Amino acid sequence: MWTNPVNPNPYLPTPMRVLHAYYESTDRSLKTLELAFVNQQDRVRFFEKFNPGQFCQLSVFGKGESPLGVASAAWEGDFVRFTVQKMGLVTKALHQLQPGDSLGLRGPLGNGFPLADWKGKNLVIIGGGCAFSTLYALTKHVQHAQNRADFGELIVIYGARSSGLCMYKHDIQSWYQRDDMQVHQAIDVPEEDWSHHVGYVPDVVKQIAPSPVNSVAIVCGPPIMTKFTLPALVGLGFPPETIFTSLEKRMKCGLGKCGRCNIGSKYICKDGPVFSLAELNALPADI
Amino acid sequence: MTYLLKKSEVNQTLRAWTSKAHVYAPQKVQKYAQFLPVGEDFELSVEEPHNTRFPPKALFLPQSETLLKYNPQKRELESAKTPDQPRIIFGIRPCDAKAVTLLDSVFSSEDNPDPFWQARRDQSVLVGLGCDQPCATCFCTSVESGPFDRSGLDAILTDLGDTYAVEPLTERGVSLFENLTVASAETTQTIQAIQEKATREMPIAFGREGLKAHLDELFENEIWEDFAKSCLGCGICTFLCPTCFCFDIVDEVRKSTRERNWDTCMFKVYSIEASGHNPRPSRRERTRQRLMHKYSYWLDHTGQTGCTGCGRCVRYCPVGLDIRAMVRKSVATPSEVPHVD
Amino acid sequence: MDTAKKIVLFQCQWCLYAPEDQDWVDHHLPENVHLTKVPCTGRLDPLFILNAVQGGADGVMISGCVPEKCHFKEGNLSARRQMDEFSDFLNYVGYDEDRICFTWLDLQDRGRIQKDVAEFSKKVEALGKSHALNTRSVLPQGGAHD
Amino acid sequence: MTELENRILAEAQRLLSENLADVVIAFKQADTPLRPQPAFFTDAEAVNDLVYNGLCQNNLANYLTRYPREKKIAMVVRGCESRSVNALVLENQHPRENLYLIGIPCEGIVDWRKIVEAVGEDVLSVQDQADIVVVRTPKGEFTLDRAALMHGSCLRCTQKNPLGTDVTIGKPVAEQDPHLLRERVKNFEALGIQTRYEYFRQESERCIRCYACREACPMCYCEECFVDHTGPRWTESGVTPAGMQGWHIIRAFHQTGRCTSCGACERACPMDIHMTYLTDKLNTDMYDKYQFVAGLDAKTQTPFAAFNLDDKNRFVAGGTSK
Repeated sequence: MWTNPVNPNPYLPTPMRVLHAYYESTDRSLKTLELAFVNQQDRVRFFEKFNPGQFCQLSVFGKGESPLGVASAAWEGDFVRFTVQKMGLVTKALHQLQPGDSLGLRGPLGNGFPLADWKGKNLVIIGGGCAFSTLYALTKHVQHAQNRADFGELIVIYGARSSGLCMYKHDIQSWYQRDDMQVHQAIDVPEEDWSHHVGYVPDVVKQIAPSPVNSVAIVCGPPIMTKFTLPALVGLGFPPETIFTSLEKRMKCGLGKCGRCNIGSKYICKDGPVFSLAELNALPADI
Repeated sequence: MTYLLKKSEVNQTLRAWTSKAHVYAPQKVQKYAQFLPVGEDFELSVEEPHNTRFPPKALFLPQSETLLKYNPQKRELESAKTPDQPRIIFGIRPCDAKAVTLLDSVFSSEDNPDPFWQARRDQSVLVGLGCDQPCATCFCTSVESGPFDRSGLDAILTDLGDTYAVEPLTERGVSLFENLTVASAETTQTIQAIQEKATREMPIAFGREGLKAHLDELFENEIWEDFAKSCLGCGICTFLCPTCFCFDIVDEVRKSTRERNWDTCMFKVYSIEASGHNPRPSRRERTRQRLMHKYSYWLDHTGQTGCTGCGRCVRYCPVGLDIRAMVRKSVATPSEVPHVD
Repeated sequence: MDTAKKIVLFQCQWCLYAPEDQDWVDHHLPENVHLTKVPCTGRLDPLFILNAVQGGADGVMISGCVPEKCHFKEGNLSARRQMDEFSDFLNYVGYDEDRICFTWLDLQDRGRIQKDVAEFSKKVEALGKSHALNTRSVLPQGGAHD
Repeated sequence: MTELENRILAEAQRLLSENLADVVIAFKQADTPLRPQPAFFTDAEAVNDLVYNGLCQNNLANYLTRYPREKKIAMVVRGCESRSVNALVLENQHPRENLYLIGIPCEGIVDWRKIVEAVGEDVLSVQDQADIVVVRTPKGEFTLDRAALMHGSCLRCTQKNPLGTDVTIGKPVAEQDPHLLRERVKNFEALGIQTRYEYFRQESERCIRCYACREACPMCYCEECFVDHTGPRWTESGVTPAGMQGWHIIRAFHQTGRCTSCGACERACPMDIHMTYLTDKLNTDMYDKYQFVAGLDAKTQTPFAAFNLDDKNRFVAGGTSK
């Protein structure tokens, strides 16, 4: 009378194991988890579909699921990286995970960045706070020798509240040595020994004034940063079709069924999370 | 081919079906009707002129349902099982059947079909009961449907007094009724007249032309504030709605299961994010979401209105908010399109 | 032991003065008695009791400090009003109030908790298995309303 | 418009035009004749569709907590609503000086479900007259006995006349025997424990967890309800026996010493669940144990906000209750 589902149950997470877990920020609010697949066929399936900008539902059984953007590029290895900010029930439980611990993953979900459309363009990557994680994945993807030639100039602007909250410090430090990209880091208030920008991201963007010619800008950050950066880019001459951002909303299923992340004609989980400003402008202001 | 089913033989027919399928039919619970399994001892309740109070969408999307279980032996999660027993749903009203077809666009979508929904859908035969006496709260003809809408049905019944006329609409429908007496041509005409009369006599609650575009323009309008003022913010309208499908996924620690429960955009906790930010902080946004989803966003997704005019939200709203009046008031409100000089 | 009736003991962590008594409660309770320590009976929420009952407790025992000996001065007094009413209310709903037992322990009550637990166990044993409100269960196959 | 309605309307207009109130909360005739809608008048010119009759089933005090404390609110209150207002003022939900209560002695609320039961779903208009209710339907006109249509809570009402109002419109009505509430509780208690549980089980089983009872209740104004709390999750989230029973038990218990027996919860319930029998028990107990009746004034603390060394004691030495 009762059978196993004929179709795979899309709510069933794939089993994962924690490879590495380390704090990303000095206040221990951000933790990076690198996860490995327990079953090899799951790994193959994941990387077949994976594209930077996508997200996954990480699940700690008994606590629930939390949507998190992937912070690694496929070429980095057979693992998936996430940076988790401690906020609610699930993220608190994720923070307690140690290497070797198991957890569940559903994904990759969402559309990811439209990399094919961006071929040959200059990329202006603008991030703030922990939302930079998906942009880190994008940057890593672009940096790879096989992909680098697909894109023009690469500018990364990354702001955090303080230097202690800057993520991926060592790696980003090494980007300054690269001659194929520009890096601009900013913190909100001055600190000793800080040699980079000081100020809010929208102001830093205006100051750096990246050229809109043959460029796309990708903005991910807290709502307040996004709110002011988008007009700043428009002011610099970026047409709305060339400005992209990744939206966040409360999500449950990640498959466009539970209805929660609905904004107008779109479901953030299924049709997003990456939208161009032109698309956003056509949606109701329900964010 | 139209068949005749004597009302006096309905119970017996339903009981006979139970040997090959799970049969569900409206039965009395306290003072209202609800779809329940037909057993040895049951009392059919289809005499109310309208649909059951509790919507039959629950037969396909139960209010609470287990998605996953933790298997302590294997120390891993397993999928919950899906039913593979044939089901016959008798006496579903056309509005509710149409709603099921609307929900198919969500749960049977090609990308990621929902296995639980799918299994129940595949197994179910829907025998509809047309409404020859629609109530004052019904408005199916205003939303691309009607009292004898055939969408989603395998057969449709028309009340002829002491008999039902049965019009099978699919193979499955035919197989249920083919042993019955065939109706005469005259009866067939009577049925058609009944159906046309019921459809014709239903007043049109609001015009749909240009409605979506108009609502979209009203997004920031004060009218939502006006609707939300008396709204209690409870979940009656959405839980009783046959097309509302939102759900929440919850880990039940003590039972080692992951479950889904119906959820509603009318609740504050529905959209609140971990950061504390709530994109729909007040009843104004939540009321708007409910109405806009049905009358605008559904059209974006499927080209159809996400409302079948079943009237439940109208009948049971504790503060007497009527979605038809809300739509009419929206229509009467001029949209303030910013003028570009 | 599996036929023994389940008892949940909510114990104020300050109510036992003798270390031996606390040690007995912490380590030597009969297997059918489940211990939940609370910082004060004032911390007890009706939900705690209800959770125990819904999870199948055939008896609920609450031990606290006597009036004027509360570690937090008056936590036990506000608990008394609430818990008294809550057990009356559960009784009204259908859970026998005899299955809820309150015990107040004082300085000189060394060695009493063992007796109280034993006595209450006997009483619950006599009352038998509780069915009212013992409702925590996995959803039926196919979910609710199916 | 009835004379009573005219007087309420005049008072509402006066309050708004003289700037004595920012908003007048009353009822208006809205979309269905069976349920007048709570209305919020802010403009003296626009107070025209105001209605007041026995079908006004909501407890208007429910809307009080939606306004900031500075707002001057005028409100039409019946006996139970005036008690709810007192209870809310006691809990610091709105300062009394920013409230203006237009009291109306209440003849009891007509339960629209009973009308539907009597005449069917399709109702064109309802006229609430002194002892009868005249219902017009497509099938014809029905004259119903008003007393038979009254909502259960109103049948047991102990406070028909509003308390502590700023103005009272209409003649005071005779109060009923205050023991009606207790009688019901005692009768239920006499049923025996298994019958009581069976009743509760059947009632709660129909719950669909829409929380209309919560949203309709003026005293349920918590920012976060215990059922919405996720860490830890206090009750089962689904429509399971434990979840539904847990909801009804704790919802009622959180009303101890606060419920004014208005019955708005029951009237809002889409599944006809009886729940006032639960709160009636708590109210009866609060009176028996602490001589407390919620909402009689805005000063006396509720029993659970206080305690006494001499309280009834069931923490017994020797470890057995009673």
